[in-house]
Amino acid sequence: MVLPIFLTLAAISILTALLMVLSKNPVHSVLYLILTFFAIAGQYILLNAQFLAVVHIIVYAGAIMVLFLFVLMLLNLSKETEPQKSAMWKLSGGIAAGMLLVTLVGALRGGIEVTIPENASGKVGLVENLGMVLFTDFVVPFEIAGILFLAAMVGAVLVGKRDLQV
Amino acid sequence: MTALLILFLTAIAVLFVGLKYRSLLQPLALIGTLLALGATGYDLFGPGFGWGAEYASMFRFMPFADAFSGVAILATALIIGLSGWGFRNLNSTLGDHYALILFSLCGALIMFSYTNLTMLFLGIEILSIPLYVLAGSRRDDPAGNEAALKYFLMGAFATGILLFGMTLVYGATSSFDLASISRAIGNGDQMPSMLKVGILLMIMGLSFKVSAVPFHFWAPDVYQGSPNLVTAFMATVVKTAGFAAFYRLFAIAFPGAEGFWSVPVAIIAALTMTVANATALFQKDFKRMMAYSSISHAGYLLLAVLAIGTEGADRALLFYTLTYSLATICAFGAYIAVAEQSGDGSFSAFNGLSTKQPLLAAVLALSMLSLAGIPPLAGFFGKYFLFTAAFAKYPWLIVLAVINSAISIYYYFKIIIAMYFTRLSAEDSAEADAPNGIVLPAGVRWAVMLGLLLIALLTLAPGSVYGLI
Amino acid sequence: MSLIFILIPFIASAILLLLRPAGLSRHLALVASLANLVATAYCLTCDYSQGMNCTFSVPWVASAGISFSLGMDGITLIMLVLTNLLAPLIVLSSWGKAFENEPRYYGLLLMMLGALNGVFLAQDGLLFYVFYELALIPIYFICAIWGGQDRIRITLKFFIYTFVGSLFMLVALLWVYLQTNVNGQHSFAWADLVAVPLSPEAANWVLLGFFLAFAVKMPVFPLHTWQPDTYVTAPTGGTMLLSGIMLKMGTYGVIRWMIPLAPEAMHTLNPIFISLAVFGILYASIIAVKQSDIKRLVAYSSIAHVGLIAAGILAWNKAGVQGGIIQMLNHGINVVGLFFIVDMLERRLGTRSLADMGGIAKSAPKFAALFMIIVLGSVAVPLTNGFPGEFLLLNGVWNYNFWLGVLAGLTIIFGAVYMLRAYGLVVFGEARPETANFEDVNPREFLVLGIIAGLVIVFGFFPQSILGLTEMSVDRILGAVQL
Amino acid sequence: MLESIRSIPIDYYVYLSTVLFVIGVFGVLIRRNAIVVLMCIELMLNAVNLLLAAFSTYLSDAQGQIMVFFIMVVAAAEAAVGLGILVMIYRNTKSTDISLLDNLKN
Amino acid sequence: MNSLIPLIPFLPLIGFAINGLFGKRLSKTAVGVIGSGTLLVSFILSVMCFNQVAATGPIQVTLYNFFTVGNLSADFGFLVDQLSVWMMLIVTGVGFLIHVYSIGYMHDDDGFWKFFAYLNLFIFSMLLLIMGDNFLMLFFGWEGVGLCSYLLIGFWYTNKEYGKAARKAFIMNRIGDLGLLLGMFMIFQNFGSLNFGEIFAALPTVRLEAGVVTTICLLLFIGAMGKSAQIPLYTWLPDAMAGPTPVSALIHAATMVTAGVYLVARCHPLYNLSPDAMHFVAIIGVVTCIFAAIIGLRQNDIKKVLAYSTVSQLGLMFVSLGMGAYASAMFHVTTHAFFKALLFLAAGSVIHGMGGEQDIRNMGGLRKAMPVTFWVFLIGTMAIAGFPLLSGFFSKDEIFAFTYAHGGGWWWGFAGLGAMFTAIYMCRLLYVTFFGEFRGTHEQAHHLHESPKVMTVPLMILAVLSIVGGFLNTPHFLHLGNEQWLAHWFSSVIPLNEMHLEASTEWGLMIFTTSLAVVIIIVTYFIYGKTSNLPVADSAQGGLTRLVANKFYVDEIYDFLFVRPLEKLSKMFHYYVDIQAIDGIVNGVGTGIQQLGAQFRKLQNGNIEYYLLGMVAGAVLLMLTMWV
Repeated sequence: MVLPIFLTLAAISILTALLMVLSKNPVHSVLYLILTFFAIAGQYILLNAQFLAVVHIIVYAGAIMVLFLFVLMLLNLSKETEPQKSAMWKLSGGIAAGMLLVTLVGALRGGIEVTIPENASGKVGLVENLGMVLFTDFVVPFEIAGILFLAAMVGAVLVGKRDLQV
Repeated sequence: MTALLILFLTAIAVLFVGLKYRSLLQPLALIGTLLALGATGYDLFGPGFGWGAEYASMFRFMPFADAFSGVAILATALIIGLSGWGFRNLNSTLGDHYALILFSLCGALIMFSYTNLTMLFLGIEILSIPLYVLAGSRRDDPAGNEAALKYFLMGAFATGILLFGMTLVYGATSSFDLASISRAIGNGDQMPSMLKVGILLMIMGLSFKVSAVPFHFWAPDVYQGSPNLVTAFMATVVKTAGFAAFYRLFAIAFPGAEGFWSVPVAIIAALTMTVANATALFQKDFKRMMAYSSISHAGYLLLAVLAIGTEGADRALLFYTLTYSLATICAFGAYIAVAEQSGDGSFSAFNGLSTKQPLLAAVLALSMLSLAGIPPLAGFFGKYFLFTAAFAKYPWLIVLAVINSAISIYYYFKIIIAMYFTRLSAEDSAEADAPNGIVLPAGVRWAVMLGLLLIALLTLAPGSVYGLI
Repeated sequence: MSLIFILIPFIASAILLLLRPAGLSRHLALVASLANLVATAYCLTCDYSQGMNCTFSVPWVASAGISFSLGMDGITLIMLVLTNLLAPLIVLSSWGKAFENEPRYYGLLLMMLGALNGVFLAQDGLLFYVFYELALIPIYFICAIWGGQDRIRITLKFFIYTFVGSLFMLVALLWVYLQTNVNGQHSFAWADLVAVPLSPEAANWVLLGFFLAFAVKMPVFPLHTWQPDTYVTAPTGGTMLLSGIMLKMGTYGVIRWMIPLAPEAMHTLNPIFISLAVFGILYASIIAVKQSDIKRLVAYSSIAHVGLIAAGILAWNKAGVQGGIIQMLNHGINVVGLFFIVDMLERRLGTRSLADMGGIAKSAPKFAALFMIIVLGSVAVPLTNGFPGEFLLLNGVWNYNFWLGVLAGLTIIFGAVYMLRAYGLVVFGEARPETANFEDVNPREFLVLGIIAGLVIVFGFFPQSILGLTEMSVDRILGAVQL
Repeated sequence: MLESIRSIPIDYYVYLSTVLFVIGVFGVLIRRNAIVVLMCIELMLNAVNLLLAAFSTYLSDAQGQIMVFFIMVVAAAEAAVGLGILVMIYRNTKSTDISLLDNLKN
Repeated sequence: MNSLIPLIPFLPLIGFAINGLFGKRLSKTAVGVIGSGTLLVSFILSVMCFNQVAATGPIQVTLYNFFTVGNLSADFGFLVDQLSVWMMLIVTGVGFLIHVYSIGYMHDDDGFWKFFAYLNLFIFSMLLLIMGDNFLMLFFGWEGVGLCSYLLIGFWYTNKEYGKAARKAFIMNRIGDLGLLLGMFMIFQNFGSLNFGEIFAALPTVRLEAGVVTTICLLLFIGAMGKSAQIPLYTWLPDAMAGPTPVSALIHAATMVTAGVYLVARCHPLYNLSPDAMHFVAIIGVVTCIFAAIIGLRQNDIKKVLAYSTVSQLGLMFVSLGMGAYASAMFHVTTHAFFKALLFLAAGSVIHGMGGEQDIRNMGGLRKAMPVTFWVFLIGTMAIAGFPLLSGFFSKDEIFAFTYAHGGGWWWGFAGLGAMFTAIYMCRLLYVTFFGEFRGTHEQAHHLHESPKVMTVPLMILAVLSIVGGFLNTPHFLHLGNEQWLAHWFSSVIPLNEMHLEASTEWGLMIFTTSLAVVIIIVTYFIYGKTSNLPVADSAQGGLTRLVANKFYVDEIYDFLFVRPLEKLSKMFHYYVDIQAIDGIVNGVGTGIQQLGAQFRKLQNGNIEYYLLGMVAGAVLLMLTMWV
């Protein structure tokens, strides 16, 4: 029962990802990517990580991709202005990526071992559980992430705002 | 941890003060870094604050992290010292600059102290994101824009690779905690290939941060395009943080897998030294040359990673990063003073500097000699300690490193040749005597003098730092 | 006591470089170098029969087993005599020249002096290496700032060439160092390094590493090509330092470090080394035969002479080593004299080409006579200082191998061929318009050349005064390191 | 529940993530529009996230999912800064074509 | 007495120092007096030594230890025994006469003081050579005389050819010196000492490998070949005539060139152990003797003839040594010193009178203008030609007798052939120079004069010595009352060599050689003295004559075989090996690295796409290490 769902979602995600990469119009790319994200969210649900799925949709599809789209619109980029690489270049990119895939898969093949603990529970992905972990052991990174955000904010402002002195 | 807090608070304070009192910014930032330096020193040499040394499996400020924090904070302090001159044209964004530098330094401190891959990841990002911005902080400068974009795109790409590696390691070892990973790996005789791929991908990701070949492409362009002081920061603090993190990861988490990862790391080290030194021979632009120099030093520094398990490898790394940072900052200090006054960033800007501005020339010359590793300067001891540490394991690599450091003389000496041996034409000499010749700004003078003093100290008593950890 | 030899020059050098007292620089340099000479004279009275004397040792990098450790025995003493005797002469020889930035010149010269003293005094492997390299920096600056045509390229080549060579030494030194174990720690102390038993293969590499470093410095064929160019382009003071003292760092290093550290490999590699040295003698001599540039000629002659020193020392018997030591001193004296003469010629005639000289004997008889004495010393005519060393060296090589001895012996023929040719072309013949008014030596030059000529004769008559000083030390080192 | 999830071999997730990751790499290599390149990088990060979530579930370990959150945080921050840089560049060059920016070179 | 012995060599050294340092400021008389006076004192001291040695035997004086390296030790010490004291007498005695002569001969020369300084230095070196009690001291002198020879040949330094000749002399000597040096090493290796006394004392007890003694002897003999101008190292001596004539007399006739003979005589205990080596010595000697004499037949330079004559006579001495007749060789050294010095000085007188002219074709009939010179030259010629009862007659005859006794008829014949040629060219020289008509320029004729007293008196003394010198060592069978005096004098150093010849044989040999000499003297007079049968001009020579006149082109052959290849090699090493090959490799390495850098540099083309591609490619390559 699970496997067909997984496979379907996998197929969708791969297909949309490819379309995202290959589509000539950047706006289409954004939309395809959002589709991919949804497929991935589906996978999260399949993995019993509902909270993650929700956050994923909100952050990625909702925030980040909208930001992308917004910038695309702002800059008025479209298929016509989209720069294209030569076929030769695409071929070499394809070969490089293909070789990376081959080596990665080749290296991983037969060597994927996950130690499944005895007292495993399927509840790790639930909010309660995650919250416990996040605010005990991971409270430091959680706080530290604040620095990151602050830095990113200041940075975005620095590059974004108009220079006053000139 | 105290130092980290001080730095973070200083950064916040700078942000607010920057809105109004710009003249206070440099002193404030300087005081903050010096306080942080003092706190680190107190932890390292004194009884310590007794708190915040470690938390859960997230970070641990034990001698290693404290010592490296000291190096990074000291480097930052010197750069802030230079900034009075280097940032003199900034107005409204001055506070942002200081804050971003301090944020970035916070990231570096996290990278020195992490004991969990999550913290490593966050540290790297906190270090990098402000730098992406700082590289392009001169918004109207095409070179800065280009540098920022290149740095950002490739940095983000490398982050992806690093994360993929982390994930695979996590999958194979069930933990992000370095000690647990190490336990899971054991003595490394039964490593699933997933773990191996994970380690390899992490090597690639970190290689990018330390600009090792073949993940070094960003470095020359970004170094050249960025504002001078930012470049100095990248070349010193970022490099130090990258290597401390690299070392920490492999020393704590992966020592058991050494048989596996030492081969690719050795290959990367060999490639890095050779490619960087050979390419640097052709550079005419000082900053670009320094970029290749920094890449080549990354090659040498990888020897410390390879030497993990050998007595003194961490000390060698510490000593090397310190001497390298000091020399680099001194060099940049001199460069900033010269290049920004002559408007020329190529070697010819230094022609006849020894007569125009002997002190600056001497500082730059000694920095170059130290970077080249010419005895008895501190840089030599750095190389020496590194080579000694790695010698037993990788004699062939040491020979290669030695040959490379000989090649490096060729380009380091170009500066010295320009300053000391290039006889000025009559026209140039007249210009040298003219009132608009090169002046030495006070901040630059003190910063480089202090740097030089420290180099001299390390030359005379290398044991003072080498014996620290 | 030992520290004085390093401190005086370095302090004086620092004063010159930092304070730049324009008018006083050469006086200060002379005083400092004479002070060292006095210290050397004092050290002549010490007793070296019990091994190292005048030792000084403080830990440098304690955690890495590096110490700042100095000491001297007879061999060191002779090297100090060489260095500190020639230094005032070199200062004096530059005395009359107008230099751009004079304090810097003398400051670098003194820095070089301190480093050279350090090389000879060092009892710690790393300290030796550090001084060995440190000596390179001032000489590089001297040559590149005040040098002649094409100086930048040539001096950089010189620097990198010798630097690469000594890096191999560093690697070899490290290898031995990592085998030491003194109370669980590595050590760079001479005695500890020497005590390390090396496997045959390792010993081969170590010996090769050291040989590369020293062979470049000396230089030994085929690692010599930097040398003629550098000598020619360097200012005379630099050439004197290079040829008179600096290359002795290599020969000294062979005695003190190379062979004691890896004697195990000498059986395998030494035949090659000695053969190279001996071939180098002939090779350089033959090239010198047709040189038209007198400075280059002296440079090649230096290769030949030092080749003989190297061959004698490598033979590692008493005659060879003793001969090597005495010849280091005497070659230093002679070659400094020769380069001073070359400098006088160049300054007065504006050329170094032998074809443009001749007939100087008539206008400058004193010059001709002093030149002759130094040439004789260089050709190793008996009762000049060159002879005892050459005799002992040839005997040493001959003891090692009959035919190598014969080949090396050809040097006494070739040496006469090229030196006398040069002398003849410079001094004999009809005077040309340019040389007819050749100004004879002035009092300062007479002082320098007179001292050198005097030393040529005094050491020629009384070589035992030098050999006696080193006898015990050489016995000691030969006894400790048997092949 | 867990059993049904685990009926899918973990290998599948690994391979799926790898494929998605490589597609992201492929996109980075062949696209010239900086924004699209950035999106491809986001895709790479999502591939990582997916794998982390899978590992987390299979290992019954929350750390993996926590890590996903942090990655999202970083991705957001990067996107903000990156887009800021892009806008800044666009203002100067009127283009987001990465191959036009090649003035810094040897 | 012993304390005075060091004065013998050091007095001339002091003379050298005074003249060398202050000579320029001293008057010529003072220079001459110092130069000759020190020598005179040395001569007197030598005579005293002679008496002392005669009375008490050899004297050994050690000044100080020259060096000690392990057991290789050498003293600065003197050994005055019968052999060395005899040489000291010759050197100081003849040397003194030549010094005095030089006062006149060099009077007008600018370098007068220098000349005397050099001469004194030479005497010092020569005395070290013969007085040294070990091989090292001998070597000091050995090289020292070579040096002085160099200085004096090149005395007139403005002439480049003279400078070349001087260099040639020094270098050829050095070739020999190398042999001597190696011989010394070998001696030390086998005997553990360089001291003559110790070596010869150890000789019976030391076990030597076969061939070692021969090798030692041959190496030492190479030294002798260089110094004594034997084939193949003889060519420097004729060229050495470039020096002032007193130099030729002192160094290149009377003293220095006989050092080789002295060396072999000194080392005779070694040679006695090696018949092969002695054989070799004899062969070299006889070949040189004949070869040089043949060349002498066709030389027209007055000094060159005498030079070849010297080479030839030295060859004869080596024949004697090779036959084991060491005392006879020393006897001939003595008489040769007298008459050859006389001949050279007389030639010098001629040159002096002729204003520097040396070609005998431009002389003739000088006997009227220069009677004293003529007479002494005549005496010298007769002495060398073997005219009965003159010194050369006795010394040569003794050698012939020994040669006949030890070597046999063939050896005797060859040696005699050399002697015959000697008589021929010497007579030719005499007649062409002093008989017939004057053929010089008008100016020369006007200038022609007899030399001053300061020159002629030494000539006359030497002439007397040339006449009576032979009576030092008359053969037994003549019963002149002084039989073998010199040989007996040497006998404690050089054992008397018994000659087993019938008195009648000796008589026969003597009569034969004597009559041959007399016949030659007469016949050549008719060829060269009576008729003006002059040597033809150089260009008119043909065939064999030309070959001989050009000295068999030996110089040219050497030039072709050694000098020019060496020079070519020098250039080749410099340009092709040093600059092109070795430095080319060195620079090539540098260029190679730069080329590598140039390739790497292209990777950094500024385009981010390439960078990304490069990173991915690097990642792929690194992934491959999974399979390593």
